[in-house]
Order: sequence, then C-alpha cells, then structure tokens
Amino acid sequence: MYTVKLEIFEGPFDLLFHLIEKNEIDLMDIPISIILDQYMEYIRSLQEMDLDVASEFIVMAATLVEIKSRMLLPKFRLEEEAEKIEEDPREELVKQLIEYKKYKEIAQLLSGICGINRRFFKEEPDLNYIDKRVALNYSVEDIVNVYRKILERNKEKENKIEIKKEEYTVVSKIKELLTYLVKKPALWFSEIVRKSRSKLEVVVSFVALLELIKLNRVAAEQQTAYGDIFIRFLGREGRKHDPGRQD
Amino acid sequence: MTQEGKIEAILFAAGQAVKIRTLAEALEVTEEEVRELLKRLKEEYVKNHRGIDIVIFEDKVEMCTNDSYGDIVRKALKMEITQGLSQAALEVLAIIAYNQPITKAEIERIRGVRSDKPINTLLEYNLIKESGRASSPGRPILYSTTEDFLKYFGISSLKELPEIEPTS
Amino acid sequence: MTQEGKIEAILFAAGQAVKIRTLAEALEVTEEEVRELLKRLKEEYVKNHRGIDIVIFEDKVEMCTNDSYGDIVRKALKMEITQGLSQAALEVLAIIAYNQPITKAEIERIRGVRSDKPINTLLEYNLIKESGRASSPGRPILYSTTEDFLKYFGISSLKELPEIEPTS
Repeated sequence: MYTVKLEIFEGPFDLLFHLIEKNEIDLMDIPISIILDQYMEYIRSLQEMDLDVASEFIVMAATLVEIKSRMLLPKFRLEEEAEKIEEDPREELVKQLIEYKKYKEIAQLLSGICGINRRFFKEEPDLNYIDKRVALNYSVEDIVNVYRKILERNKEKENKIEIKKEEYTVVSKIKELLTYLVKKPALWFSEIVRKSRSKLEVVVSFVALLELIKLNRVAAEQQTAYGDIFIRFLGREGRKHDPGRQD
Repeated sequence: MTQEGKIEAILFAAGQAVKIRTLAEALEVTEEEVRELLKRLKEEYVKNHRGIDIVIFEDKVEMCTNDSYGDIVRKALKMEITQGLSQAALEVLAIIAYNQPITKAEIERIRGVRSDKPINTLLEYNLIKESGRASSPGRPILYSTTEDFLKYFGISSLKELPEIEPTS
Repeated sequence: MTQEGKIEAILFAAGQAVKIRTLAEALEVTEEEVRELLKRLKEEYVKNHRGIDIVIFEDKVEMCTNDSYGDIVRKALKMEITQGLSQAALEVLAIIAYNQPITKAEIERIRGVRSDKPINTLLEYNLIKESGRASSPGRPILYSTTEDFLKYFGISSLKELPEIEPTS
C-alpha cells in the first residue's frame, strides 16, 4: 500500500515550516523561489520513491507557483495598477502559517502533559457504600440506546474500511495521461479540464503535465497568456531517451 | 518512584483483587518481599488514618475504602451517584442482554476493547452471571443476564427487549 | 479520622468525579476549605511519591494513578499499549480546545490538510465530542472538548489553557 505518504510532515504547512526553519528564513520575508524549489524537490523525491503525494501538497505547490508569478508581475504592470495592488502576495500564506504555528506549538505542549497510557481512573464505585436501587436507576431504554450506538459505531468502522475515498495523485495522474496520450498524441489541456470532476483534479492534472514536460514526454505550447495549452506526445520513452531515435 | 507507590498505583488501577504473584513479577521482587511491602503499606494507612485500605486474602490483595469512614462515604455517594454504571459497564451489559449467552472474547470483539473490569463490576452488581461454558477451544465462560437485571431495568422478561435494527 | 482521610475515602469509593460541593456538604465545611484540603492532599501525594493522585477540573475532583507509575501499572495489569496520540491528533485537539465549538472545515483550513482520521481518533478516545451543528450551509457538525480531555491533560478548566499570541 502507498499509504506511507508524507508521514514525516502533517501537511503542506508542516513541510513549509520545516523548510523555513531549515533555511533560517524570516517568516515575514519568505524567499518564495528558494522555498518553492525545495518544496518541489521534496515532492519529487517522494514521487521517485513511487509514493503517492496527498493532494493538499499539490494544491500548495500550485499556490506557491501563483505567489511566485504574482511577485514577478508588478514590474510589468501599469502604474495605476501597481498602486492599486500594494499588498504582498505572500501575505495570506504567511497569515495562515503563523496561525498554524500557534497550534503546532500548543500540540507540542499537550503532548508533554498527555496522561493517556499513563494515568488510570477507577471507573466504578465501591458497591459497599451505595444504594443499589439508586445506583441502578436505569430503564430498558438505556440498554437499547447503548446497544444501538455500539452497532452504529461498528457499522461506521466497516464502512470506513470499505469505502476508501478517491484521491488524486500526481503519480497516478501521470500514468493516466500517458495512457491517454498513446491513444491521442495531440490534444488541448481544456479537454482534460472538461473531464475533471473537481478543481483539485484539474490542479493535479496540471502538475502532472508540468512533470511530463520536464521528463520530455510531451511538448506544450501556449499562444496567449491564460489561453488553452496544446499538448503533443513525444513518445513512450520521451524524445531524449528514445533508443530507436538517431540524431 | 517507591516500591510502595508502585503497589498502590497497581492496586488502584486494577479496581479488583490482584494476585501477589502478579505484583512480584511486575516489581521484580519475591512474593515474600511483596508481602512485606504490603504490610508496611497497611501499617502506614492505619497509622495515618488514610481513607484507603488494603485487604489481603490468601494469594490476593485488594484496595478498598477504609470502613471507619463508611458513614461519610455513604452520605457523600448518596448525593453524588444516581447512576452507578460506567459507560463501559453499560455497553457490556447491553451486549450480553442482546447476545446471551456470550463469551468474554465475543464481547471484546464487539466492543473492540478489553472488558474484564466492566464484566467484574456487572458480576458484583449481580446483573450478569456465569451460565456455563462454550464448547469452543478452552471452553470459555459464558455470561447471561440475571433476574436482578430484569428487575432493575424494569422488564418482566427478555422477550420485552425491543428488536434493534442499526439505523444509519 | 482526618479531613484528608474523609476526602480520600469518598474519592476512592466514588470511582468517578465528585463535585467539590458534595465534598463540602459531606464534610460540613465550605467549598474553599475543601479546595484547601485537596491542595494539601495533592501536595502530600506528590511529596511522598504515592501511587495515587487527584485531578481537579472545573468544579469536580477525581482520584487517579500517579502518571509516573504508568509503565509499571500497564506492565502489571497487562494492558495493551494503546497507540498514543499522533502529532496530527494533537494538532486537531489544540485547535478544538481553543476554538470550540468548531467545524471540520475550519479545522482543515487551519491545518491545511484533511483531518478525518485524527478527528475520529479523538472521538474514539472520548477527548472530543460532537456538540451540535453550525447554522452554516450543510449544517456541519461542531466539535468540542470533553471532560476526559481535562482529566487526561490535567487541565483544571479551559480558562487554564496557556494564552496564545495572535502573532509570533
């Protein structure tokens, strides 16, 4: 099973914190390019180990890419626009990181004082000193309710085992795209978007596409900003690695 | 940590009689040494008028309430305890009521947790009883509800237990 | 008989949390005096490395084992070592403790990651509970911490949680 996932990091915020601390970065002035590179490096290393990457990590990668591009943009903006957009594109992310950090610290503190496995309670009164008629002030309803709850609890557990929520992962999406490209070696990205069942799936498909470009399996072309992307398949082994090809 | 402290913690957490041998094994001392420690512990309880006490019978020991405080304990518990079964005990009772006769292993499979303590409590309350042994390997004890169960829960026979379909 | 002995006896015999008010009425003293006695009792337990301890939360007090004897208790009573709380579960617990009642969506927004699993773990441990539904669309379930949360973390009341700075 590939459920090992990012066991070391609780989520994208956790990973970002690790990177910020490792690089001794000021939270108020994060060098997005450096962080983005290291973030992607980590995710890629997981993919190389053939581990599935939880979709939240992919969404964060897309957010970082967006922040990076927005930080490059103002240079090319018209003056009036530049004035209007004064805010730091990192602001929202930093706010979230600071909030998350608070609870990460509290969690640490709670872990130190947690009595589970260490502190035991008695749970039952000493029968010698209580009036049975008072202590057993129950009706058959109580038994029925308790038993119903047990059955429901067990049923829920079973359901949880049976229905595993579908998750989109870059690795599986790359495989899916490759299979599709073999049948249809040229297509528009909008086609993939149309087939997606959620925004998340679109994001994951997009990251998968970037990976395929990097691996030289496809060529992509975008004529205008925000325009559709034309994708061309370069063969199963990619252009560079194609053993049958002679340049 | 002290040796007496260890024994005190184990006896409190057990909530029932514990074998001297069990204590000896846990503390990695001889049974004689455990008996010596228990004697010292009891002396300390008596000397300092503690609210707790221990009773030793044959090869077992159990923590209990110091009976000289019996009156005030009864008075306080009368105000405090209107429903004396823990959630765990109620769950075990419900499982036995609907599946009797049933073994401990089956109860624990349904609940997903160890259930010695609540079973013991229910036996003490006389709400359940041992009713033979299963034919499965090890011939485990089977448990059923008692007449007292019917009496305290206000039904005249088990047939009156409503059927349950798990709703979802 | 001593006042501490009386309290000790009541708390032991109750086997559950007892209201400070009940103790005051039983001992015929004020609640402040009970709190003072509880403080002395706890000090005595700590100083002498007793196996038992008391935990005070909100307006109640309950007897329990001393945390430092946890390992030997588990060993002696052959308790399975339940998996401790994961980092994820502790994060969710922290978020709920400071923002209760709170929905799953809000928890996940703060953590930036799906949190079904840790929420279920906390429900199984009875450290959090469902406490109604939000009025927002879909009427999502609200979660709050339980009394067991205070008991197992030795927090006397939610107000006692360390303050957290809005910025760092």
